[in-house]
Amino acid sequence: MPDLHGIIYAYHSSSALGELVFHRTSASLPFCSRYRLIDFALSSMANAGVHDVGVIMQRDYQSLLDHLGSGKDWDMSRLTGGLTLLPPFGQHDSRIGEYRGCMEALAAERSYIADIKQSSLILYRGDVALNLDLRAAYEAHLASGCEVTAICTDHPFNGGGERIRFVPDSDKTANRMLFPGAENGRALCSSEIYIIRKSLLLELIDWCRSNARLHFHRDALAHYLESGAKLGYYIHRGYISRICSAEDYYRANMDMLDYKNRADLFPTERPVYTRVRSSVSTYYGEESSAENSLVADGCFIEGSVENCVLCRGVRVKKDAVLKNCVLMQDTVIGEGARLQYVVADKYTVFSDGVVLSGSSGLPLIVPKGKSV
Amino acid sequence: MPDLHGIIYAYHSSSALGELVFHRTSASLPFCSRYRLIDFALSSMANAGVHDVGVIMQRDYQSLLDHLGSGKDWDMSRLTGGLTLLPPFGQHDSRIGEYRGCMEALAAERSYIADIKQSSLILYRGDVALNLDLRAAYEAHLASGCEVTAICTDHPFNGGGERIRFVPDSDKTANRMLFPGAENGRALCSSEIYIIRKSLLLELIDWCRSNARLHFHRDALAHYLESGAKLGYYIHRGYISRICSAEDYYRANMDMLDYKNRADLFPTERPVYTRVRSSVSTYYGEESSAENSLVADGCFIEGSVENCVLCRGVRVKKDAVLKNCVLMQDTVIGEGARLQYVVADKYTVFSDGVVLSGSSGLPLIVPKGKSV
Amino acid sequence: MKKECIAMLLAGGQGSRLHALTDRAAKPIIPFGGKYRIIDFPLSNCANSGIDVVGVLTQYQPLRLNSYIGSGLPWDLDVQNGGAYILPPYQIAGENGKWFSGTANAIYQNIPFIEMWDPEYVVILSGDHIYKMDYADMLAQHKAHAADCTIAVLRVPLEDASRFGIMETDGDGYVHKFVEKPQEPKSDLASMGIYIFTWEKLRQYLVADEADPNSEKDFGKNIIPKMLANRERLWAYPFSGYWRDVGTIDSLWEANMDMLSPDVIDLYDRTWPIRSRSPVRPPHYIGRDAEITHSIITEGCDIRGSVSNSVLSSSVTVGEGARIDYSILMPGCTVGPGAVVQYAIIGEGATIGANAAVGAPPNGKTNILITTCGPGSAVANGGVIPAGTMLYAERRDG
Amino acid sequence: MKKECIAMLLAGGQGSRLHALTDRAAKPIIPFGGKYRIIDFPLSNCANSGIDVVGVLTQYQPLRLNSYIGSGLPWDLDVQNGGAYILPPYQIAGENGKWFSGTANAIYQNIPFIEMWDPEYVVILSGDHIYKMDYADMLAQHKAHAADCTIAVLRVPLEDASRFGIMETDGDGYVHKFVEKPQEPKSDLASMGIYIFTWEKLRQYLVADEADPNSEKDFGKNIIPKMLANRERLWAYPFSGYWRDVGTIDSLWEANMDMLSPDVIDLYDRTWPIRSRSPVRPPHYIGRDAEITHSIITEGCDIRGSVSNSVLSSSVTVGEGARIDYSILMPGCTVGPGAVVQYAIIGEGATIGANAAVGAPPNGKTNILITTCGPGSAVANGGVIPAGTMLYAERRDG
Repeated sequence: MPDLHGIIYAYHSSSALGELVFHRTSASLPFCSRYRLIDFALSSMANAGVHDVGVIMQRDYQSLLDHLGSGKDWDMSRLTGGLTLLPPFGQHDSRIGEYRGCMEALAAERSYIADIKQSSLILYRGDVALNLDLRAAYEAHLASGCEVTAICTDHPFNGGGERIRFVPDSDKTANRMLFPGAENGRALCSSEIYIIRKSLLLELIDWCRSNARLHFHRDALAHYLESGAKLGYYIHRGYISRICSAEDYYRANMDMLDYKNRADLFPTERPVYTRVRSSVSTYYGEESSAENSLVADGCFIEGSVENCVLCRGVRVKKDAVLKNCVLMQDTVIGEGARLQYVVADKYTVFSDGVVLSGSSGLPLIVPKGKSV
Repeated sequence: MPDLHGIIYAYHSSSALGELVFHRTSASLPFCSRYRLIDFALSSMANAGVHDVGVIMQRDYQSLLDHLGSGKDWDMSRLTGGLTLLPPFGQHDSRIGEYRGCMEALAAERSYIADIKQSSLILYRGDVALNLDLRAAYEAHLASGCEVTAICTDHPFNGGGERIRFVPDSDKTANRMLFPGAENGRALCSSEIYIIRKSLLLELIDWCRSNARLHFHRDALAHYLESGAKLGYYIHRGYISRICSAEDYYRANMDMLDYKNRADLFPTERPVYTRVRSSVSTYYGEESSAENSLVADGCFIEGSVENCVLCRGVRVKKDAVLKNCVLMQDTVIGEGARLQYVVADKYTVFSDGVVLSGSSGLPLIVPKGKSV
Repeated sequence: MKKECIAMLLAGGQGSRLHALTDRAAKPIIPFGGKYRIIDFPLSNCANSGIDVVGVLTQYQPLRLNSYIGSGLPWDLDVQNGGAYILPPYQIAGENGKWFSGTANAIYQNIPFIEMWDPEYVVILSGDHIYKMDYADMLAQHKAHAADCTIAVLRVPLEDASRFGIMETDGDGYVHKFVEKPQEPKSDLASMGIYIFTWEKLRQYLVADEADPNSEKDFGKNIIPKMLANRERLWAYPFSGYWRDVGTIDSLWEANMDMLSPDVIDLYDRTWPIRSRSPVRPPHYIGRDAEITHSIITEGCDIRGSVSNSVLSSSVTVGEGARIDYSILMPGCTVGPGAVVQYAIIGEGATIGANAAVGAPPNGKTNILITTCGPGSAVANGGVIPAGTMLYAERRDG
Repeated sequence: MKKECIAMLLAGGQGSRLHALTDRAAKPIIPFGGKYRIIDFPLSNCANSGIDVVGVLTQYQPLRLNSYIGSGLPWDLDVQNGGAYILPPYQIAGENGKWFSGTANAIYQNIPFIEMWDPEYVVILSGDHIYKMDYADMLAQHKAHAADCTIAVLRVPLEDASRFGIMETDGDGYVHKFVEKPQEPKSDLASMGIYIFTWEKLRQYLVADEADPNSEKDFGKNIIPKMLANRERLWAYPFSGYWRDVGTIDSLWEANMDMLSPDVIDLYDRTWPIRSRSPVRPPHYIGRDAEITHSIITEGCDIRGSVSNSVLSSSVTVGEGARIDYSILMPGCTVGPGAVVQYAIIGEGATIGANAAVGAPPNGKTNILITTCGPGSAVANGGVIPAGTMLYAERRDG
């Protein structure tokens, strides 16, 4: 087992997610019909044998708490270690109102980090969908001999605007960091997931604290590289996207309709675990039709569904026609309703005959519990 | 099963507890060697068949989170309902920095309360040690016909200063509330535990919110009684104490050396559950002596112990002499040390030969992890 | 540890009338209705009825049943004081072990388990029935009628009654006669094989029956008739919902088909959830050229062909151009492109090759002949499996 | 589901040499050392060694063992892909069930369980040994020496060697001879009954041994000798820590007394925790006039008398003026005021009346005679139970 302790950032939700994060953090956004975004971070760790994981939270995390429970679904409910929830004010030395940057969030949990028994950490974003082979990444980390290793891609990917990039100086290490707007050229895109030695992280936390610096890349990592140190890298070649806006969210869900993307995110050898909820299978009525869609259990489909992603318990009544929609749990679509490019949050109800249409670039977001 | 939903207040720790609540809330104070105070609230509910419980937290609750886990130890890890942790900022409408009073804390969780399926709630303090027969209290509540029932005692009890009292007007109901300083006379002491109809509680929350009132007794309950309504009462006759200062804490632990108090708090028919941790038995060496003491598992005693309450993993080395002490988990007492009236927090270390003495009225508090 | 009422679930022997389907696994864990296994129904009924001690008696291939039930968590039965317990036969001091020799003997051998809970009432259940029933309501009637034994009964058409154990009741609803498969039924009340006994009374009868060398140690054949003969109070609890015994290939197929009519049995009712243990699988995917009508589809499926009037468990793959009609596909089975599966039951992990043809629709007026491919069996590309065939998997050595 | 290495724990038959103590419960769950039961040691060793699949083979009174192990949670074995599994005998299609007829047969009957995990190595353990061992280290040696079977061995005084199965090794440490209880031992390496096998090899030998009508189906008597005869590579893994077989009353008493010497076996070592399932009980209370020396006391005890050189499990009550010397008191037993218990084992829930006298110290030079009161037994007020007595509980009818 890798000598790694996981930290997942679930404290931040981009405001461009709008009403989707009104009742939850981006890490607990429903994704691909039955998962939450954080499942990818947790499952990557679980599959690599990393069972000691802290989740840093800040606000609107009740749904995340409910989802995580004791961590049992990811085999992280352990007698020693296991999953630790790190909400604000949890510890006496974390009395900070809002984290203004990643280093401040880490500083708030400094005593937690100082107490972990592993010698390195994997710092994982909670709002990114990728199925990382963490064991391979850890081996690359060891092989590079560096104190910090960046998980990168060799291709741009969707979500969250422009990338931090790294310029390799060998096949294992990089020595320059490029910020958005910097010149192009051969450089790897950072997934903003890092393996880092505990001692280095604590140093950087302390340096940032005493210099009033807040950010991981701009401050901590830049400071580290300025000293002449290098970082290792590991290239993740499969699907990846970050969810920082409603458009990102919609697009990433639609990506799942492509077999290749699903195969990348759900490889047999690294299953994705999520909170287990018992439910019934999905029922298709005598006059239903379905095409190019992903459907979770517990739906009841009597109408027509095309290019859609449906979460648990969605009910599509007779003669309703859905195209290019993402419908969260327990959405009800009335008889004869026609929806296109709609993202419906949990428990929304669409009346009989209602007609709604967004566009692929601007999907219509219907907030939780709303009746239309 | 009673039609009740539990709410436990674990958001407040009296400042008179000093360093004892530096790293925890009063609800998670270790008590009687192997319990935490909140175990009494949780177990009273579990034994009455109340399995849906919310715990309101505010700060310093990391140790409480660790203790509660998924609620499994109290049979509150359920597929629907069960234990819900309610830390601050958990929901979008609970963006309040610090709760200035009980009604504000309840208001922060208004949407949680509005969603519960039971028709009444049991509002329980997390800082009180009593083993309530909640089933009997609920029957008294139903029998009184009132919308709110106060759990009272007919005798004064220790901890937390003076009491709110109620003046009965029949053998089931009371119609007057007396505040500390009010005249004496026949009145019952409130344990500050109440059974209340959900609809009434929501009304009172809303009334307090719109009238900028913060407190349960002074504002909400007074408002309710002013309208001419009555409240039911149930008299708890067994042991009870509240832990609002270091002296309260010490005294309540010492109370446990009395068989009658233990029998009241740990009746066979209503066991007290706590987080299960596997450990070894306690070992007494060849030259040890012990008298009138309570000792958890995992201790290693080679010295002498009298009138003490020892938590898990305490080590008392040779020739050490302990009298009237409360020692929390993993305290180490060096050879030949002599301690009297000392309350030692977790992981404290007393060097060989050290001599320390507080008094029964002013026990010496040694904070967590300190070496003396 | 005291419980007012506990349940004992007779998970049964091999269930040999299911042939290949129970060749390697006990009947109660046969997949059913897409998401479920048969035993989910009595287990969920127990949990929903507030019964949190369930003893599961089994002596046939208990390994997978054991793993399936585990701590009882999926049914909310993983409570501190209670839970789901697998009860295999065992040896006691100074005696040789005995296999369960009948339903009554199985309960008799587990008297020590029952007495751990000091119950007043014991519910006896079967592991091969599909139904939703509130045992708490049945218990309330048992108590209200001061019965020694209450038997759940279903009204059946009189012409079918000779296929069932039939209860004859007096005007008040007490049973005065029980006839197994009567030639000329005098009542339309069929026993559902679901009993509540007052434990003290049952205990007496179990002990006496065990000592009777002529007894077959069976509830229906021995215990109930003896109780009637002794004029004990037996109450008939009338049940009117959906109920099916799924002990044969035909009845298993029919009951699965029933699940396609949500008005017959509502599995979407959240007030009485039927829960199951299931692995986490991605959502099912319906391809661009797929056609799905009147079917049940479960997570993990990947459907590129056409599926109608069928029940698909999790992780079933249906290739392009394949056609599935009136069939039951159990977890993890694969149907190759162009294959046609009709009126068939395909067991767990079975493989149907490309362009193969399995089963056939009923031919004119003849009866429906169900074709069965056992768990792990394989049909070659282009293979033809005639209607009514029972295909077993090849055995590994060993 | 693949695991490199899984463990199979032979929980054994009745353990009849423990007489009254195993009259109603299997040996592995005999209370031990205050907080533990015997099986806690191998289970904890597995968890601490990173082995998270443990099959527990049992056919004797499995109910309490089953309840004790449950989901494996107390040992951190309740993982999604793995866990602790109770494996009783069972019936398979078309065959009558067979009871386990020997240690090798028990493993043979559970080949399907083992193959579920597709392991490369299988550790075979006993349910009646007290020790702390890192099986991962043993496995590393097994692999380093390319062994087919590795046997843990303990150096014993040569004069005691004739009481053990003795391994003779060559200069490199490979075993070339195994003699059960040799008259004239040629080696001081005693087998501890702990084996690691390369599974593919073991499987061959199990299948061959099952077919051999003359075999007793036993690891020590059949499998190991056959492997030696065929010149397979058997490695002797030297172990030097504390190890005791507790299959008899005397050895059980002695091993409990060993726990009073923390330098012999350190149970307080947090890097190798021995875990157990235990009910939540209040802390133990030591009364005003109690005297406790050189003893182990567990939660829930209430001690008013004097206790020395003794091991008390949870919830034991010792009345005022009572004296407990060199004794083992199992969970929930009660010693009345003024009673004297010496050199005795008092089973779970047993009651010793006021002023009773149970057992006696060794008389001059004679051997220690341990007195045993079985679980649930009762000694009347003022009763006298002479040294060496084996007292059984009265049996309930039924």
